Amino acid sequence: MNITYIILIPIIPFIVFLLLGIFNQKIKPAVSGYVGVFGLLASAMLSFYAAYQYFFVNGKVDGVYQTFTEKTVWMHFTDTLHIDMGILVDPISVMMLVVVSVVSLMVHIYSRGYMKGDEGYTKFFAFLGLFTFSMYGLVLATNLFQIYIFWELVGVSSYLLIGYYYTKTSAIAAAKKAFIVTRFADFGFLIGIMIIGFYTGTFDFETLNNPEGSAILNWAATSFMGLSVITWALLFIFIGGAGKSAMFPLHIWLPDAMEGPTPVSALIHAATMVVAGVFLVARLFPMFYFVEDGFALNIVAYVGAFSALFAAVIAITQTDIKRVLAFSTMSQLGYMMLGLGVSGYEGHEGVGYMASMFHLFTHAMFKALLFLGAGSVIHAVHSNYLKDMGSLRKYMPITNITFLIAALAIAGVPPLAGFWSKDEILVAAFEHNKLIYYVGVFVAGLTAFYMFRLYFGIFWGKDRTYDHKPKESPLSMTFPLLVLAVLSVVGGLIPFSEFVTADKVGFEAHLNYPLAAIATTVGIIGIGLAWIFYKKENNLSDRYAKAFGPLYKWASDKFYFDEIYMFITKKILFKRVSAPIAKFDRKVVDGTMNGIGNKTVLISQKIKGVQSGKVQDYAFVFVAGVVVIALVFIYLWSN
Amino acid sequence: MDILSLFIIVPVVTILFLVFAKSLKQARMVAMVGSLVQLGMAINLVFAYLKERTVNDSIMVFTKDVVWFEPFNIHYNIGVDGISVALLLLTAIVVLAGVFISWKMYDLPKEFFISLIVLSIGVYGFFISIDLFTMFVFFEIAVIPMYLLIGIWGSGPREYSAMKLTLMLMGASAILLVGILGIYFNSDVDGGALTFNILEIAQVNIPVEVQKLFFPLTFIGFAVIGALFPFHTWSPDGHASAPTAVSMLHAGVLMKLGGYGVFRVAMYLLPEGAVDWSWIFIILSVVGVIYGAFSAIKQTDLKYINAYSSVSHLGLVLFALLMLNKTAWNGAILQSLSHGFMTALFFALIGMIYERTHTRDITRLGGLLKVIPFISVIYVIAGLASLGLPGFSGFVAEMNIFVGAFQQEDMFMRVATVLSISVIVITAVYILRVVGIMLMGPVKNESYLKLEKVTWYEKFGILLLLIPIVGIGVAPLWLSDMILESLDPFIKGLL
Amino acid sequence: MIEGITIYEILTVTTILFFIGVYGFLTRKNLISMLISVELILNASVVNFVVINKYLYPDMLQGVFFSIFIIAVAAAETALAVSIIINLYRQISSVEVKDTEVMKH
Amino acid sequence: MDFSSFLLMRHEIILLAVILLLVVAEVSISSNKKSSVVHLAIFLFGIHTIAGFFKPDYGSLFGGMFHTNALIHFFKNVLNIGVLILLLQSADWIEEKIIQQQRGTEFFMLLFSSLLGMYFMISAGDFLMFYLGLELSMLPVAALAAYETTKRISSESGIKLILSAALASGVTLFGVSMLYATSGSIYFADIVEAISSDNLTILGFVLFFAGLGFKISLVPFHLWTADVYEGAPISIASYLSVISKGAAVFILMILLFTVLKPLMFIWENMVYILAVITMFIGNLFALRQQNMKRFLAFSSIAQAGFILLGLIPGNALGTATVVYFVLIYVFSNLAAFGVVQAISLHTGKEQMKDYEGLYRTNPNLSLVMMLALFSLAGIPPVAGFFGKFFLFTAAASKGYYLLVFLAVVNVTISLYYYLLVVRAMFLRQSETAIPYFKSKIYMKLGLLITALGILVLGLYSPLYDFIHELSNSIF
Repeated sequence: MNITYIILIPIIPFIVFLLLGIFNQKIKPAVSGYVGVFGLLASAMLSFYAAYQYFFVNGKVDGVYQTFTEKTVWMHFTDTLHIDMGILVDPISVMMLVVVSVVSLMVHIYSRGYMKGDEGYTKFFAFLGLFTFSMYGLVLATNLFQIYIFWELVGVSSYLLIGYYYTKTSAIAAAKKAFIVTRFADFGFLIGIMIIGFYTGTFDFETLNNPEGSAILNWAATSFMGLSVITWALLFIFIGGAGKSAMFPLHIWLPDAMEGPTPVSALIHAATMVVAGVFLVARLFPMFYFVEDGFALNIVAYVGAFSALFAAVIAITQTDIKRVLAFSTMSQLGYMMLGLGVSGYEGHEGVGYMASMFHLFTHAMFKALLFLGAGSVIHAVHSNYLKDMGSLRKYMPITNITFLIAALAIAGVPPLAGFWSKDEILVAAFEHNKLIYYVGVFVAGLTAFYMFRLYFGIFWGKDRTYDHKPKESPLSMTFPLLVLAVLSVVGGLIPFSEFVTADKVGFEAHLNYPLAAIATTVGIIGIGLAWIFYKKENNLSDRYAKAFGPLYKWASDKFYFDEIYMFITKKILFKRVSAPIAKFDRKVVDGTMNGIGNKTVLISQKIKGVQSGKVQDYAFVFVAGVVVIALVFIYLWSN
Repeated sequence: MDILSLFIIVPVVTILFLVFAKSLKQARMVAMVGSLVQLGMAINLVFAYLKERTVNDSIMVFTKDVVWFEPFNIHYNIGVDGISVALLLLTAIVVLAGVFISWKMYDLPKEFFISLIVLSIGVYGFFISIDLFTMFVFFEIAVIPMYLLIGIWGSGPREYSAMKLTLMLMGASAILLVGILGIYFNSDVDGGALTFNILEIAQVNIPVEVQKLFFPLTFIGFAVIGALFPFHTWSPDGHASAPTAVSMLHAGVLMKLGGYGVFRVAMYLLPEGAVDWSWIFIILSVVGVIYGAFSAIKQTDLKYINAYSSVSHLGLVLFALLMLNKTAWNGAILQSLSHGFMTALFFALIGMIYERTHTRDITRLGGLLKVIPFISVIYVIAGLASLGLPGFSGFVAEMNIFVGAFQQEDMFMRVATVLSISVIVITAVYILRVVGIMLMGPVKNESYLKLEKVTWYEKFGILLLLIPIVGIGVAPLWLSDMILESLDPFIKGLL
Repeated sequence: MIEGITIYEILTVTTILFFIGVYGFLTRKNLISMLISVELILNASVVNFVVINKYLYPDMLQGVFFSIFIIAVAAAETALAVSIIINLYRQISSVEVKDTEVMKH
Repeated sequence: MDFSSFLLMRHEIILLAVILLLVVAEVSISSNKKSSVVHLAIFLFGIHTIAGFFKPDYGSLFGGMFHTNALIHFFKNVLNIGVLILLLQSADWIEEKIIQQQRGTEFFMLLFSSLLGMYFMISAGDFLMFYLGLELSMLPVAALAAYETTKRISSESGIKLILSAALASGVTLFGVSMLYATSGSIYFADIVEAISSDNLTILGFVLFFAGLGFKISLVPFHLWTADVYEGAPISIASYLSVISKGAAVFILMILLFTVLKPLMFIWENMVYILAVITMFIGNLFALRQQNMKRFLAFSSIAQAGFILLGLIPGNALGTATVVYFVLIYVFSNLAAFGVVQAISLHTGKEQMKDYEGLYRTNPNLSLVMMLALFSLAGIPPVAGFFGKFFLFTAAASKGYYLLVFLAVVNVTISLYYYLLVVRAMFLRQSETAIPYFKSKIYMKLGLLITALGILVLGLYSPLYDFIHELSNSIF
């Protein structure tokens, strides 16, 4: 199958970025908006075409989805190791193409309304272009190093976009935090890559992932501290993934990242970039699965499960609607990781993998929808906080409906998208690991609860009056909401297991009714509780908050993780390490160097008395010198 | 006249013209034309080299060998390989940029440009020499003008910094001299004549104990100018006091002499010594890498930040050289180049900011993105480049270094490698700190609201440096391959 | 040749003479007397030359000639020294050593 | 022996003739245009210098008391060039200060006779000739040191010089007498045969060495140097530091390498130790000197220490490097002293802080000074670097890497104080800077020659090759 044209998909947004970036001052906002949107439209169309071509026309050869690559050497390291640049087309990359295209396009359209009148309008679209380019590059990457390269690039575009309001100190701090935390994770990722490169002699996904390939078969060749080095490598790589996907304990940047404009949060911190970690694990799934009997994969599963729970608990207590969504994102990402973690490889065994990808897909849709909805709300009431909202359904019907749909979807209410994907994940968990399954179910309940707490809090709740009447957002913003809403409804009906599976052979997925029933009921219960607590204005919630007391406090303070990190960086690294070093350098190292010089001058001060000016002293030294030398050379040195 | 000697002659001619320059206008005109010609020659040399390489596979091409001091068998012996070609190009670009940046050098312009060009002569000569003696001569020629440049046109405690810098570097070169003499007098152990010719000495197998004796002298002698911990302290003060163009040339080019010399002389001529001593110097360089980065975090003076980041980056160069394999060495050279461009760019920008705001204290600056967008944006880009973002030269270099270092099996090397990789995080911290405090945030000082926009010559200087950074970062293949093939003989000398 | 006196005794004398000269040079307060001490030193070597010539190598007269030249030169030296001292005396009307310590360190 | 063989003494004869002509001039020129004496002297000496370059023939006279060879001849030319430059530089001073006192001619006569003494010293074939040369070269200088009869410090320096010199020559003689005692001859040729390493010989040698060490001002025989330089007229200071030191080094080298070769195992170590001490002491004292003359005095002591490195190998290589260095040193030091001379002549200022901001007022002088200092410090591409580098090479050729290391440490120290002067001239700016002045033609010429010398001598390698040939020819 000819895949060359796919190269255009990343290239177009990049060109957009260059255009808008370089002629930033020259271009009129209106124009730049259109440039951005149409550029992305083109990419999106290509992606859809590519997806159609791959999945339905000629991607499949005798029942197996093929992997097509095109690449060129970018730089040589050693005779065997080199960085390639190229594109790799297989089910998940194509799937990601679609996801990225859809969400990004919607966000572009949405932003034209949301960012209207902002001074950095053009800059904003430029950055969006840069991000989309990097994201495409990431999903199409053919080898570890290429993915690392674009990994860094999405990181930096996220930095730029979080810090978009660069005069706001909080925004600056958030951007810095996001970049440095992920950078720290990438440090692990890089080491992982190094190890893989050194012990397998390649960075290439195809070679690495081949179950019969040497990389996987000889995993036991070298081991370090009881684990195969390859396992170590995978764990390190997972650290990278965990950083991007805000897995515990590297999640702390995600909530703060909400400082960025809401469309950005929707695109980067909900739908696309944050799933990169999941994508990375999926991309290396064969290695994770086969090497050391999936040791690394179990770690992934537990980390995912814990993060899901952890985030869900915190989400209940947050009052900033974007932060609620942020933690919900984290929790859902945990779900995906969990799904991968409990997955097998062959045929129906691989349901976890499939489900996790499926969930990634659906989640992208409804989470983006949620964020955009939240954006439109914020746009209307100029506040992020629940306390400033309530009974908005009267003023902004479309937002209300779409948000409701999204909420239902994420709560896993059939037949909406979330239901299908989440159910599959739970099935996989149930089959592999009961503990994780229970966690998953519980989280499902929590999700439904906090989501509807949010929904009721915004659109129902106390019947308040606004000093300036909030009104429905313009079409440019509501249109994406509608589109995404539709996708959130129908998204679940896609027979995903036909297309995206671990072994690339589709299988027939069918609903496991008991489990589905359980999950659904749990979801309903969550919604019900939320109804009781928040539908009408009442003090139930506060009472319960008091009842839980410290627990509630911890949760609402995110279990003090920010404080811990702050302590480590500010107190330990800056005060205890950096400052002393800087002082040491000036005082000790430099001091020594200066000391040598000063000492020399001092000596010359001390000895100046020898030059006494008395000719007889001179004579004395002269004679003494003669005598000494004579003695030395007569009695010591002469053989 | 052969293509290489021109690199000495053209600057000399430029100086002769400069002597008769009457005013700033004339002086900078002459200097600009001169350095433009040099840049032209450098670019031409690259293509000439690539062409020559296809037909000529000797280690050095365009060689020219004239007997100088016959009794000592000292020759004026020059030639280039891919490495020197790359570094020559770097030099030419930075010099030209430096001339543009010092467009408004009102105080003694003529003398300023003369010293600047004398410095460049030293650097060019150093990069093209094959003869140890010639190399050493050019080395000192390159160092001494710094005294005047910093002392006369500097700021702050310029006399102190200038003196310190000169003495430390000259002291180092003095140690180096002993090393060179040691090599020279052992260059006849195989029965040949005493010689200073690097290529010939490389063929001689110098006794191991001799190598052990002279490697540290040679290494330290060069490494001090490469800001080896703990001999780096001249660089922060020197940079802080130096005028913009000088900081650019110094950090951008002069400090590269260190790595290059270590590689060409210490490593190539005393391989066993290198293997024997590497552990201690690896420790020092890794310490330098981490240490420089950490001290950069706490600085508030822009130039100090940059100086310490140079210590950290060049620590990586030495570290890579000590890893003794092709990939790492390739990384070292690339790092030298990319750091050259980046740090020159940084100093240029710092100079511009200082010129406008009259302070280099980041705590007193703020929100510059609003008032001088162009400079600020470039600063951000330079910052991203220096924290090793893909798409910029820094990434290419660092990845080569890390991958190369990772080829070393044993635990000690692994630990050192991981430690040095960890610098990518710390670098991010101090770079983003500066960006956050200085460029972003609200405008701290009302008077900054009407700062002079960037001028054409400043733009020119900036772009001159930015283009190669991006160029190497986006398409490193031709450059890294050119260097790689030049590395082969050195590797063979090592194994 | 002097009967009953060996070269050692004479050389001992000259050596003593030499060191007396040195001692005088180091201790005298007066420039003139320092000059005199110098003469002692020179004379010590003069005697040395003569004696060595006579006792050890009597067949040639190198030593003797040498000593004559030394005497001549010594005279010139003294003359010059004295003239300089006089010149100093003109300015500071003193020939004390301690007055010649303006330049030091 | 036929008359023509006296032509071996061509240098000496011509110089003597010059001196006599000056005597004639003194009596014949009327007192109101005595200044023409200066031009005459310079002219005559110029002729003498040029005459020196004609191909001479070599051999020995007076049964070996006097001998000459290519190297000695060349070295005499070096001395001539040095003195010529010196004359050019001090011409203005003589005209303005000395001529009025009707003492111009004597100055030249004394100076030339001192030079004559050096000729004899370096062509000496036996200790007698050597001793005469030594004295003849020293005594007139003492007179010249005290030449500024109106200045107290001038007389003081004269006294210090003459007394120390007397003591030194006394010690030397005593040593010589011992050498005579052990070897039975005062002829170098015979001594080489007879010399043995018994204690008396060593003692004699040490005493003798002290005498020369005094002239070269090696530590610990150096203490007179600074005071004498400071007090004496600048021309004389520079004469002492350049010409007489050079000559002494040369003859010391010849004696060590030929006559005293058998004692090499002794003097090798001795030179080693003295070199180290001398370099360190000289540099450490130079660090804090404020008076330019004292400053240069100590710097010249340190330089003497460096020169000793060239004596270590005791072979043609050493000879070549030493002669080459001395030649370069002549130019460098004369340039420095010349600038000091010029400034002190026009302003009477000799302190380092008076030089602050000099570049902005008198750029050319400052540039010459900077060249000179860089050359003394040994910084390429000026000549001094090559001189020093070769000296180090000579030392290293015998494997004395530690010595070389100590030497380069000293190079760094010395660089510090040389840079102090550069700092004063270039980095500093001051209201009280010496105002611009124009020097006379002689001074200009003198400085120009030295500057060119500093720039060219190093890079122009045939010169060194030539010297190398000469040194090989005599071993």
